[in-house]
Amino acid sequence: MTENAGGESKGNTPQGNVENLMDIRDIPAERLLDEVTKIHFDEWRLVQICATKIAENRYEILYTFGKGYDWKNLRITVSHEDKVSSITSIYEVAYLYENEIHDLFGIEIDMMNYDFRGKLFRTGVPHPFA
Amino acid sequence: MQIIEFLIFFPFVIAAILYLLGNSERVYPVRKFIVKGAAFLIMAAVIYLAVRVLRGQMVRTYLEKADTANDFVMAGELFLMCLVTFYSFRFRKILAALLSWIGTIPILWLELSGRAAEGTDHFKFDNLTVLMCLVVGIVGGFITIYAIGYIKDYHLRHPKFPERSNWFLAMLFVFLGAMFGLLFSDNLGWIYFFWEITSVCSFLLIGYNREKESIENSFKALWMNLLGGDAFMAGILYASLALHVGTLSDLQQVDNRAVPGVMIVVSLLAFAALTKSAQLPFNGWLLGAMVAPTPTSALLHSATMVKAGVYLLIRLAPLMQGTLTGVMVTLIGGFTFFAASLMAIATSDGKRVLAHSTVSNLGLIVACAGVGRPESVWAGTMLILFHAVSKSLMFMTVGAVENASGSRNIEDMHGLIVKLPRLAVVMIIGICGMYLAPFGMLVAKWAALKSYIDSGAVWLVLFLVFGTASTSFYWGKWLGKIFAVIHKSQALKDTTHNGEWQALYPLAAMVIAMCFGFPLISNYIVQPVLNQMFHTEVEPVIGGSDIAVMLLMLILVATLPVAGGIISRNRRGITDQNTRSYMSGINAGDDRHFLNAYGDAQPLYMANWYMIDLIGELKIMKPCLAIAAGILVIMLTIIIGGAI
Amino acid sequence: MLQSVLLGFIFFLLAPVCGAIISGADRFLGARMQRRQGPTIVQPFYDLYKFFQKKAYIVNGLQDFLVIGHLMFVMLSGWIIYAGQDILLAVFSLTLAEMFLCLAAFSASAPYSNMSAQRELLQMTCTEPMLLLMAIGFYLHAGSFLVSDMVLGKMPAIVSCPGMFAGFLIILVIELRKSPFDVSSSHHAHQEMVKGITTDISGKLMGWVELAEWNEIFLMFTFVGLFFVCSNPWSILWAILAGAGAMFLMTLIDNTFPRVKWERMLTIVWSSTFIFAGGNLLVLMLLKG
Amino acid sequence: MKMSQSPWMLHYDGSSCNGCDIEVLASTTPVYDLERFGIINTGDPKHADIFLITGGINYQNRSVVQQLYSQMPDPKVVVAVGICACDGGIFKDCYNILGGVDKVIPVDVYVPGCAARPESIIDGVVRALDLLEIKRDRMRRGLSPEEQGWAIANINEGRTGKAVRKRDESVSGGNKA
Amino acid sequence: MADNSIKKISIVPFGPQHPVLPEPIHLDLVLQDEKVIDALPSIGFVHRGLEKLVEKRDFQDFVLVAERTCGICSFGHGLGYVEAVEKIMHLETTPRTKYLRTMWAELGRMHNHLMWLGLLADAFGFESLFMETWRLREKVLDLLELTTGGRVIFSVNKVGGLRKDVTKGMLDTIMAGMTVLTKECRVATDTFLGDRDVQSRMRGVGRLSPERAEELGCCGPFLRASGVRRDLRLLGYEAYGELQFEPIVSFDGDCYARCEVRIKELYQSMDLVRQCIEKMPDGPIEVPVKGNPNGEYMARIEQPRGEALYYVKANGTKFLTRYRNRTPTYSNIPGLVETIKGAELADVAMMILTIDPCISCTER
Amino acid sequence: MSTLNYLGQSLKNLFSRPATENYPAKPHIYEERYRGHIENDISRCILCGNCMRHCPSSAITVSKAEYTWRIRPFSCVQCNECVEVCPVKCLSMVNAPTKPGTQKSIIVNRYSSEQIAVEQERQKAIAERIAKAKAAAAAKSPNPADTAQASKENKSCV
Ligand code: NFV
Ligand code: SF4
Ligand code: SF4
Ligand code: SF4
Repeated sequence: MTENAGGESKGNTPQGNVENLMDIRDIPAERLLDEVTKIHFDEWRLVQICATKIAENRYEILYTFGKGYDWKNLRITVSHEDKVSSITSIYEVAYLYENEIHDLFGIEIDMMNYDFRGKLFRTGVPHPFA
Repeated sequence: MQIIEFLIFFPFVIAAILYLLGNSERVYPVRKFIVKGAAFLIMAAVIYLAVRVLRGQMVRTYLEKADTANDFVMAGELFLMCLVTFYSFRFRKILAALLSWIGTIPILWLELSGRAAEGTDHFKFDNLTVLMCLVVGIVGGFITIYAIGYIKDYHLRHPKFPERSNWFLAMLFVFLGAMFGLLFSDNLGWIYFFWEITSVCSFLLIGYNREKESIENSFKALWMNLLGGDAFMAGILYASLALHVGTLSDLQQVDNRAVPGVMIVVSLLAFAALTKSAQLPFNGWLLGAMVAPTPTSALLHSATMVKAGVYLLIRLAPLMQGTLTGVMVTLIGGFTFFAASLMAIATSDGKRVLAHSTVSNLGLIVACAGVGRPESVWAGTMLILFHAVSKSLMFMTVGAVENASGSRNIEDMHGLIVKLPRLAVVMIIGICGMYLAPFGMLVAKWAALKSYIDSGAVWLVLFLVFGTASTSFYWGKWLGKIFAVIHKSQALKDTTHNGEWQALYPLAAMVIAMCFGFPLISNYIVQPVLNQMFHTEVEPVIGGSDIAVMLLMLILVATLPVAGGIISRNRRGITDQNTRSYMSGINAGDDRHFLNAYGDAQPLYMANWYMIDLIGELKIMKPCLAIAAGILVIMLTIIIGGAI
Repeated sequence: MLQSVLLGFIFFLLAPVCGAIISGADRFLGARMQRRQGPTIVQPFYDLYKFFQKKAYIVNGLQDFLVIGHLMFVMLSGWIIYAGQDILLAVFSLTLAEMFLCLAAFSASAPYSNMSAQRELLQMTCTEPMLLLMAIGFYLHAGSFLVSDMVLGKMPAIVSCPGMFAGFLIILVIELRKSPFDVSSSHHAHQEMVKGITTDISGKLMGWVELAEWNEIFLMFTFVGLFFVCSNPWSILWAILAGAGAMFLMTLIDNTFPRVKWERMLTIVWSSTFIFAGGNLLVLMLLKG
Repeated sequence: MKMSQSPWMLHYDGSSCNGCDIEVLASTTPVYDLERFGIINTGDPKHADIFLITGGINYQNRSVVQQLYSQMPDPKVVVAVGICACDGGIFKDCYNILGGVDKVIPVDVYVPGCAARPESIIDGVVRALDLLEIKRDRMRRGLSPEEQGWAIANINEGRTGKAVRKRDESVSGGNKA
Repeated sequence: MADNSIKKISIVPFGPQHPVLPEPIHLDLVLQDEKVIDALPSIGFVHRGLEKLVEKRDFQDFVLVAERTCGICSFGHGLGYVEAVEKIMHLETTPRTKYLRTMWAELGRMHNHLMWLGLLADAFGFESLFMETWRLREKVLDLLELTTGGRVIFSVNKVGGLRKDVTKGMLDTIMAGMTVLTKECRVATDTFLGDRDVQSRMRGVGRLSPERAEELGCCGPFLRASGVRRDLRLLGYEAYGELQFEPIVSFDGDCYARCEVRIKELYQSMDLVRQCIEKMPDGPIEVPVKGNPNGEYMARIEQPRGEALYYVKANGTKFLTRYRNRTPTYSNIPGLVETIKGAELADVAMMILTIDPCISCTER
Repeated sequence: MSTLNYLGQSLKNLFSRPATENYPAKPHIYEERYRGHIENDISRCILCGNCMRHCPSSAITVSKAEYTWRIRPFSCVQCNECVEVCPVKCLSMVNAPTKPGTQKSIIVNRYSSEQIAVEQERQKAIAERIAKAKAAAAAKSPNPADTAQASKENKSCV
């Protein structure tokens, strides 16, 4: 996992020269489920999911996994047009994070086990982070 | 006394007519007319009888020689046996047939061999008879009236059942006739005959739907009742052969200290009575009987038939006082009272709750009879009266609610006071009559408690106090369901027939009237019963100041609606504004919805407590049956063994 | 007769005052046990006054009527006791009163009112056997259910009914809505039932409930006192002392126990009723022969 | 006797950071002991006279606050505890914060502080007691709520989920503008 | 026709306004009698959206916002944010700063745990115990106020160091305070752990197995009570690497175990505070900060309720791109929902409390 | 395991003095470091607006034109940030909290008339200097950037 391609991550960020202090692996969005399944198979737990807006209609989603005190991250980059597949079938507790991402960023997430249909936070402004 | 013959035969005649009329649409008006007319005639007759007897304060025996009638009775018994045999073979339930043979053949043998002890008169009536007649005649009359409308709706709602309403109504009348026969007979053999008619009647009525479940349950009822009948038969045999006693009144004359064998008879008869009034190991049949259409439940299983058992026990009460039989009966009664009321808590089907409650209340009466002291008999008699009226009212209201709203589940009666206000009020009266303070049952309970203490029965007292507590729980939550006012809910269409109202209103009025009139009832009806039974002037059971206090309570309750009306009129005085109920601050616009986790309006649903895991039927029924059966077997062994 | 009727009216005078003082003292002592300064002892009067100053927001038209019924029957049972009438009827009347309150809660058809009404019913189920047994104990002691016979007896009832007294103290905790048995509604702020059966009762209406509660409190301490009075006039002093002691005990218990769950409450109360009161009953009946 | 000798309080946590919240709770505990003033911390709006709100109003809790307010019987006072409750505080620029409590219900006393000290809360409550008395008098004189200067939040009818959302959005537009 | 036609399920709202909930959280409870057969949480009553404020406040000032995420673990929030930024900027703070931060963090844990104990006592209806623990908590708050100038919001952290130093006298006062507290807490904590009636409420209630707890992503005392030994303080951030302590675990996984863990942590914190004071080095309390951060980092610290993550993504300007805070309660909520199912209504409040929920943290 | 664990404590509490501070009757003494409210020694304030820019809850408004420094105490979260950024340290955090009020008050600190006079004087002088410099610069080379530079320098050295 340390074979983190720094170049890859640079490519995604608009600033270009972000220094990466964490163990992050960028993967294409389609491979997400495969990778997560693999990680789950190795008995890592899900620590968090977090989205960041990096440019207009460009978002990166960071999946953090932990095992003991070790952590590792996966990152995918998506836009509003993409449908991100939910990992709740693998990690059932992901539903809170995914609902949150949907509510705050307006990113469509497919097939969550608990879908709050955008009513988790019920914000006044729809998708404030978008 | 032609009136007695009238009361016994007239219902049979009406039954025959009703049956022959068939049940095409055309005959409905005629049938309605006949049933109503017959019911009112019966009521008039019992009232007439009651007035005459009460004014005369007399005990009359009657009909010394009745050979033709005896033959008739024998033929009847044979017929019943054949009927039972037929049905048992048809539905492959041989147990019932066996029990029937065991019960009938010895009796026939006894009669034919001429060994039957000759009693004096075959008929006898005293104040207790009259009191029971009033119950059977008046409550039964109203129930038949109610039944006409009910059964029509019933078939509308359940088109899958074959319509046999003519047969249904006919059976009700057959039953009434049998009941009168049972009450008036003094001859044990005759009592047995009528006893068996009621058993078979109830069997037929329970199986009315001819569904799998109802057939099962009807046979359950049949075999339990026949088992009781067999015990009855054994009692008659022993009485005739060993004691040469053939009538109930002769049996009562026997000194139980001098002739210990009499206790065997009493115990056997008591056993029969326990089955008939569905005491604990035998409560199953009454619960199963709830599949029958409501009038059946009301008539057979609350107001009258089950009362036959306690009636017999009350007759035997003086004999049981202070004996082991008495102990057995009180134990079973007390335990039933407690256990059945627990099970009622864990039940939500309205009729089933009523069934449990019936069993439980009968337990109380049985215990009263078992104690056998004047106060306890007083209490038992009062309980029979109040229970019959209130409970049949309850049954009929539940039936009407079921017809109007499609469910008799208590949970669905949420907000009944808004949905079906008239029925709700009647139901409230019925429930209050069943257990709340100033109403009749409580008065009787007061006396029962007193007599239990005086008799020194610690267990009984404990059963009573704990049972009373659980009783208030299940009635209380039912009452609560009715009272729940749901914001903006609409009244349902009240489909209750006029005929049904004609039964409901008078009965409701009777509950109230009896509450106010209980001192009078006590003085003029019940007190004489005691005097006759114990052959002394029994002191008034309930004292003057107590009556005053009870009446005061009643008056308070009665003035409450008035006070409430005044308050509501001057609403500004007390209350100012309607607001929403408290739902943690997320009512969604009204009192019926809240915003749920998904942010949608979620209908609120409030269910009652049932404590299924603690006291559900599945949980405690079996242990209770085992305990009760254990008590019965052990006590019977001791009693019979001891006497022999 | 007239005399006893008039005697009964003493209750109407005493109950509100004493009931309020008792609950005020309880609040004061309770606060001190929590190391707080706490309100003054007359605080309940302020509360009641406050309630009557407020508007009442009702959720339906049945509530006020049911609440008034509650008050009336609590007062009636007090009257019955003080008029020297039948104690069993007083207990029945109290049950009826409680039922009215439950119905008031049920009628709101709101989640917390409803749930606590169920719990209240359960509490009634818990207390009723003991109340009845207490009446029975008095009956066995005095030979009659009449309170007047009892207070004129030679010996105070505590002599023959110590078990009843112990059992009664346990249900007293329930009746006064004290921890550990305050499952249906509590005087403490934080309870899963919000404010229990009174959740949907507000303003003036709540004032009536409060008044009824004082009556009830006083009635309960009257029961405590009844165990101690006899024909000796000094026994009244003992009764008052016993009442004060019981009150202190209740406050102390309130502050030393967590709330129990209903199942445990039911088992504790029923079994203690069964053991204390039932045992006492057995002994009394054996003694009587 | 004054009705302000027995003010019962209802505490609701709006969008606070908990700081003021626990301070409100702390003021009922031994060191500060609000019960000295006859105050009971009740959880039931229907028994409450003083509505203590901590934290600002956001789009989800605003109907809750309004509803609780409308369920409190008159006379009643509202005390906004903490800067957040006064005007949104440090969060007032957040997208989901409408502002202080006075955006949705009339506030009678503002208690400043981040977090508001228990002493300040006591001051604020004592201040509110006088207002309670005044309001009672006004109510007695039969002034309508409008004349008394209170806007009764009329939120009782017709607000199922969707309706709430719609109305909130329209209001939010107005507020932000 | 045995009772199968029964409808015995109530659906009731629990919260947002509810006396046992100090904070608004909402649960749809599906009850049978009083047994919870299903529960669905909803959050958002406290959602403010403060993460987005990073785009408007400069990264130095934002620590003031970050610590106002929550008034209970406010110190930790400040600390976490500051750590992340410092890491991105390659700042190494002074030793004294580290020790002071550690001390305050532990004091914060103490006040949190005492507060929690009180609320727990209240949830099972033991009011006097609530009063007692909160009385003790006031003493911790006094120490915090003395040193930082705030009772719940401390505002002492800043990127690169601290805003305030602590005098020798203050340290002595804290030391003395610890002694008093260690003594005075005994009665209360003994009641929690030893009283039979209290135990009857907590033992066996809300069991969670270690495997399940891991699976549900639980953390902090909630997790440790299920027997998983994970305490992020072992990572040795700030001064923790130099202090002696052993994470506290308990194995039953029920409410009692959670209570036990927290009580032991309370005493552990007292000990850690003492150690900090004893080892407190002298020296400056801040290092100069130059330029703006650029990079991303996810700091993680052990908050009173468990592991908290602070993800900061900076872009070289004084406004950050993204600040995200995943709080322990957030990841404990699935565990809570799991334990509530099958509990009794009377336990729900207690169960909610045993995860020590902090909704302001959760919803930010 | 034991019962009645807390009995002793309850009784002990009953007979010991309550822990309650009798607050309004007995005034509270605030810790020295306690962050109560902000006060401005307006005579030293130079109305630079630094505090306004850094205030996280926008409680301060500084208006050079009106010679006022306003604070809304009901918006101030007492974070002490303004005190730290003030270049002349004229702000101070006072350890008594603001009293609750029925209105959200605003405290306005305005220059005294002498101060205003002095300030106006200085402004005028500066303006003159700038005008002069501008004229000079315009005479030399018309470079707007320089002018801006100059004016900025002027400002900061005031
Ligand atoms: N501990 C803690 Fe927090 C954080 N981070 C969490 O849920 O309290 Ni408000
Ligand atoms: S005012 Fe401060 S302490 Fe109070 S809730 Fe708001 S941010 Fe928290
Ligand atoms: S920072 Fe200081 S000098 Fe500048 S305006 Fe603010 S108070 Fe005045
Ligand atoms: S203390 Fe903080 S909030 Fe208050 S004025 Fe200063 S910078 Fe603004």
